Amino acid sequence: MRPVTFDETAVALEAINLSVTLRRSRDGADIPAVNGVSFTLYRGRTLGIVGESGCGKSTTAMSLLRLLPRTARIAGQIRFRGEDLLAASEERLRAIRGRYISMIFQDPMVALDPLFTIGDQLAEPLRIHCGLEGDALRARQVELLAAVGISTPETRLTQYPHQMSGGMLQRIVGAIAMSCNPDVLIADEPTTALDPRAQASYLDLLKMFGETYGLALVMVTHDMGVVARVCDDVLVMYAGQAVEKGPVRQIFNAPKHPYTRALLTSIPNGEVEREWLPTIAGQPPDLSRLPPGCSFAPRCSAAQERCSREAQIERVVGDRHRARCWRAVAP
Amino acid sequence: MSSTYPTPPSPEAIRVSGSRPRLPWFALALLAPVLVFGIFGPLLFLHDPTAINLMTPQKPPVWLAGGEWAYPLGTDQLGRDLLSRLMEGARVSLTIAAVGVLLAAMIGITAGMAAGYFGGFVDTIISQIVDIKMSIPATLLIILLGAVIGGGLVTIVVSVIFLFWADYARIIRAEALSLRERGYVLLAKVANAGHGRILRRHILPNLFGTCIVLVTLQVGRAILIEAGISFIGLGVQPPATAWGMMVFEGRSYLSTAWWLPTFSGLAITITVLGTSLFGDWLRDRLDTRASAL
Amino acid sequence: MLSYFLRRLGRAAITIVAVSLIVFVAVRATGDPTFSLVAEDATEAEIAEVRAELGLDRPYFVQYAIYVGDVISGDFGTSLRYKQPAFDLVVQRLPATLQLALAAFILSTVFGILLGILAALRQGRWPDMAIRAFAALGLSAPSFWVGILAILLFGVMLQWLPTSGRAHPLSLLLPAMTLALHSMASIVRLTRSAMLETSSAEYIKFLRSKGLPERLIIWKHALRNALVPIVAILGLQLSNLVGGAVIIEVVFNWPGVGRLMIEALVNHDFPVIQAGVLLITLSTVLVNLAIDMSYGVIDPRIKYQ
Amino acid sequence: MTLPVLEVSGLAKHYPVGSPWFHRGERSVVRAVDGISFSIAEGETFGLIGESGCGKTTTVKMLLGLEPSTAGRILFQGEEVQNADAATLRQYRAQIQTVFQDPYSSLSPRMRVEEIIAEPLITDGRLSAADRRDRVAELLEVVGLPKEAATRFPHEFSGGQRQRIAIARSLSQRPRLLILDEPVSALDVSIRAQVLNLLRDLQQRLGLSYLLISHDFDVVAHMCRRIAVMYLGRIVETGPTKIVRDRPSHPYSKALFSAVLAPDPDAVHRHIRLPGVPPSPIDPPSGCRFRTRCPLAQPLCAEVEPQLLAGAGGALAACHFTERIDSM
Repeated sequence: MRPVTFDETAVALEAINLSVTLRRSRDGADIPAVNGVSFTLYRGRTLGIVGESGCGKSTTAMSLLRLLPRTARIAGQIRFRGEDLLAASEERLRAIRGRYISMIFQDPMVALDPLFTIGDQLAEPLRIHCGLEGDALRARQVELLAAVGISTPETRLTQYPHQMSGGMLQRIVGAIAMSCNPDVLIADEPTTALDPRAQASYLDLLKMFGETYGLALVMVTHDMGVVARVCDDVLVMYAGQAVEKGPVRQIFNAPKHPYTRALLTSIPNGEVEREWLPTIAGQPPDLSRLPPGCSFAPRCSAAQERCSREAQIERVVGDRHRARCWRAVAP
Repeated sequence: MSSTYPTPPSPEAIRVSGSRPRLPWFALALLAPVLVFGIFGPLLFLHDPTAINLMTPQKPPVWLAGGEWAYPLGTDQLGRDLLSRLMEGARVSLTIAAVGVLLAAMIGITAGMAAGYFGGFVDTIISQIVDIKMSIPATLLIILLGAVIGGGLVTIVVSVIFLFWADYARIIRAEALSLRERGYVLLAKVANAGHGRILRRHILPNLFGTCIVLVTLQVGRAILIEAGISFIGLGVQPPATAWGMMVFEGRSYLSTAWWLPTFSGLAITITVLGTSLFGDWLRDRLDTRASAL
Repeated sequence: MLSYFLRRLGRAAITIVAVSLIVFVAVRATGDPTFSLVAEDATEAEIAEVRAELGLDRPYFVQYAIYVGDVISGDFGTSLRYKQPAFDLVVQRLPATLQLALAAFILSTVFGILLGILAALRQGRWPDMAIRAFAALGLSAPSFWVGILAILLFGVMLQWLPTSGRAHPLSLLLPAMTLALHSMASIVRLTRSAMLETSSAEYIKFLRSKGLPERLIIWKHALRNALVPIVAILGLQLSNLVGGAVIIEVVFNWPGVGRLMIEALVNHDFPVIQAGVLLITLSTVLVNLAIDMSYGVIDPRIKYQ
Repeated sequence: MTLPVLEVSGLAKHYPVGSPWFHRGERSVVRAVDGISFSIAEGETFGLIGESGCGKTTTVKMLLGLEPSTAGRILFQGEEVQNADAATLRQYRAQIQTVFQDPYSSLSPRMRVEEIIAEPLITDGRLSAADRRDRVAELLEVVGLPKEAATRFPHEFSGGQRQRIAIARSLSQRPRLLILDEPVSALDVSIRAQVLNLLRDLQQRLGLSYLLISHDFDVVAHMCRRIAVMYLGRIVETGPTKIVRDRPSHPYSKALFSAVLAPDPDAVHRHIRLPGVPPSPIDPPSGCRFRTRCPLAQPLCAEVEPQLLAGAGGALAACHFTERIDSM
């Protein structure tokens, strides 16, 4: 795989006012899982989408390729290479999936079909999108496995998923996702199921992909450590909304939304025996019964009367830095 | 695995599934007449089901030429009222099915729970017996049994137990095996709970749904077995009657009195269909893993 | 793979031994055969002599060993009715039963899987509804009754197909279809739910994200994975079909072991019954073993267990 | 010096593997835990850290008496509990309780919270039903749940609340020591802080000792003054958290901590990657178990098994070449 030169200000993909409604199977209620989220992906940069479970981060990621359940309804725009993916035909999308935009899922142990060899599953996108066959196909397979750091790739190609460890499988999933040199790679909690050491080296691998091949990387995660390690930009989600977004340093050094601030301070940060951790009171809200005004207001220690009446739209608080809070101000 | 991050069910994990009806109306509609006749049969008889009337043999149902309201579904070769006989058959079939299935359930659930919970040697033995049972054609066992103890009610009930206990054992074993590894069972052991308490308070309550579903689904199959046994002449003996026997007897009059085998077979089909639809509904409602049936 | 094969082989052997034990116990339970062999006014000494000749005075395990020896050499005794060796009677009829059961097995497997896939692909729409209704009925209707209705319709009313015996080449059609119905219905249901379950699996989602055509996802990945649980129950289906054949043979006058055994039952012809039970079980267990072996072809995980 | 609450020495668990029928002679043995020693003082939190498969879970099971050990001693407040009589064992189990990782499978779904919390008291049988009810109400208050929770079922609670219920249950018999097996790794970040604070608060109020087992170094560092690092069934390094983290003496600890993801974008990372794959606990490498992946390995490592000795950093490390640690 050859490094490519690219322009860091080139927009790879743009999501505009993305909203997703899912149907909850328990009671058939409509859940506004994602609510008016916008963001831009740049080549060679990594966007972290962070939040707690149920905040809509995975749904956002899945909706970029329209890989949602059939009952889901998506609104907004996803602009990619001059077209709106939400308006594209299913056939057009298939040509884009795995070729220009590809994905990595959370659990590598179930991401590969247990009945087919690694080689077979790696060959599929290469055949379909790149038209590779025979020796060229094989050479590319070996090259890809080597690129993700798998020793003895020739043997691995003939093996089945159950013969490999989770860390190795996730590398193979990475190789499959990278097989056609995509523009955008969406990684949905790619290291949550891995051991700490496997986690760190996998993140380094993804980071290297982004920088070397001009990939726009989306990293969905709940772990601020992961964000700090690989991301250039962050989008913090709470109850289906992007409460804050901006460059990673600005967000970590001067968070503007009280939720972001609470998230950053409430994690044990490696300081030995710190006495008490600041906490966020209460529980995340039920998405089918969101409070009026700002969704975070009921848990917010700085909430004012106004917060429970109306929600702030995205407020400019810095260069490319936005926050949905009445009290957020530019530095 | 202590290092994985189990995600609790979240809106992101929503799966496509149709909405479930509140009550299985169709299944209940199918079962209602069977249950009413089965329970109140003797009060509703138009005729004594065993009364032979040689003046009225092979009368067709009322909507055909020659039919009359006194015999709504016609009569058999001996002039007995078909409807009354079907009601009587319902009683016999339902009783046998219920008794057989319940006894089989008791044996099977005990065996399955023992195998799944205790594992080891107990499990090896029970699983081996279940395996053997599964690979022997059921009808052959019934024939062998019939040859040894002769026909009759006992044969049917014993056959039902014999055939069904292994199903319970297999499914309950698998379920108990996975329940045994749950955190709460380990914690109960840490809390000094004995096997009795763990089985009673932790395992059994969580098996309950599966058991109910299994019993419901098996009642239908037991009726089919009963019919089959009666059909090969090992079931209840005349003058008592059962649905399978009625199909068998009616078979000889196929060309002259088609209604005889048709209606008795229909009664079996409706009942079995009703119970299995009801069982399917229960299974979806209780969300158990008894899908192996 | 070898250890898997050995384990299966061991299981098959244990099954056969268990059946032989069951039959052996049944033979003893039907009564002392001595009395059917001696004259009614036989003396104690004469009875004892016959018993010794038959080996009935020896310990049970010795009797069982003798019994097994007899069985292996094909000696199941003589039919009380036909005065022929029971073994020969059963072996003559065995091909007819196996033909019927295998025809039904192929019918139910092929159509069961196809219809199950179709229902899963059209989930919630009319083909799904129709197939599910058909499967529910197929599981609820007693096969002998369906057979009788089929005779009534195709034989008596339409007169399209032969309904009795085994003489005509088309004779196999009605009994095989009738016999296949129940097992086909359960394969339909299993295939449908297995297909739906694999379709929501994580690896199918990943395949979609790779941009694979839907037909490749369904016919290559989803189907192959759905086949794993289906193949696992095919052996069970086969033994159900062989059992069901006994009844269907009676309905259609099919000259197989089943009808022979029902006749034997009526005539208390015990040697024929025990020969039938043992030989049919033996053939079922062997075919079952073959099916189990094919399991490793579908699921590579088996090889490494 | 006061007696430690728990003292473990030379604890080991070996499982035979493979079918007894197909193997002749010696059967292979999985050395899941192979001779570990540590002690926990009154009111202390001791951390056990390692990757999956290092033997953490087996250690927990042995300490809880769910698995018999193959060798070694477990002393609870100075008293031997291995092979103890039933009464001693019961008493021991009342004093050592546990909280598991998964709050979804650790509460019986068809039991009311009341019975879940009171189960250890029910099997113990010393309290009357009324006293048990009072105790449950008291415990609910201690963990910050409303009294009404008692009559509800687990599925009515969120993950964090369930973990509070699990903690309340573990406290029901006033234990001395809690074994916390990944107590927060299944919880969301904001809930995690609440539970960690609760645990710390309980420790101070009730004078509890904790054994905290986790693969999350930040959580361990936050809670523990002393830790032990496990690799393939053995403790490779142990000592004060600060020292083990800042100046690890064992190459494995060093590699492990280099992988910690600090939530700070300006942190300098130098992730030390280890060659090869983790060896199987069936037939572990001779000598030092870590040598097959160790950048410092020498021929000596294959021959002599290193013992826990004072290492370069100041903690106890099982390494022959601990003075070369800085060359990594």
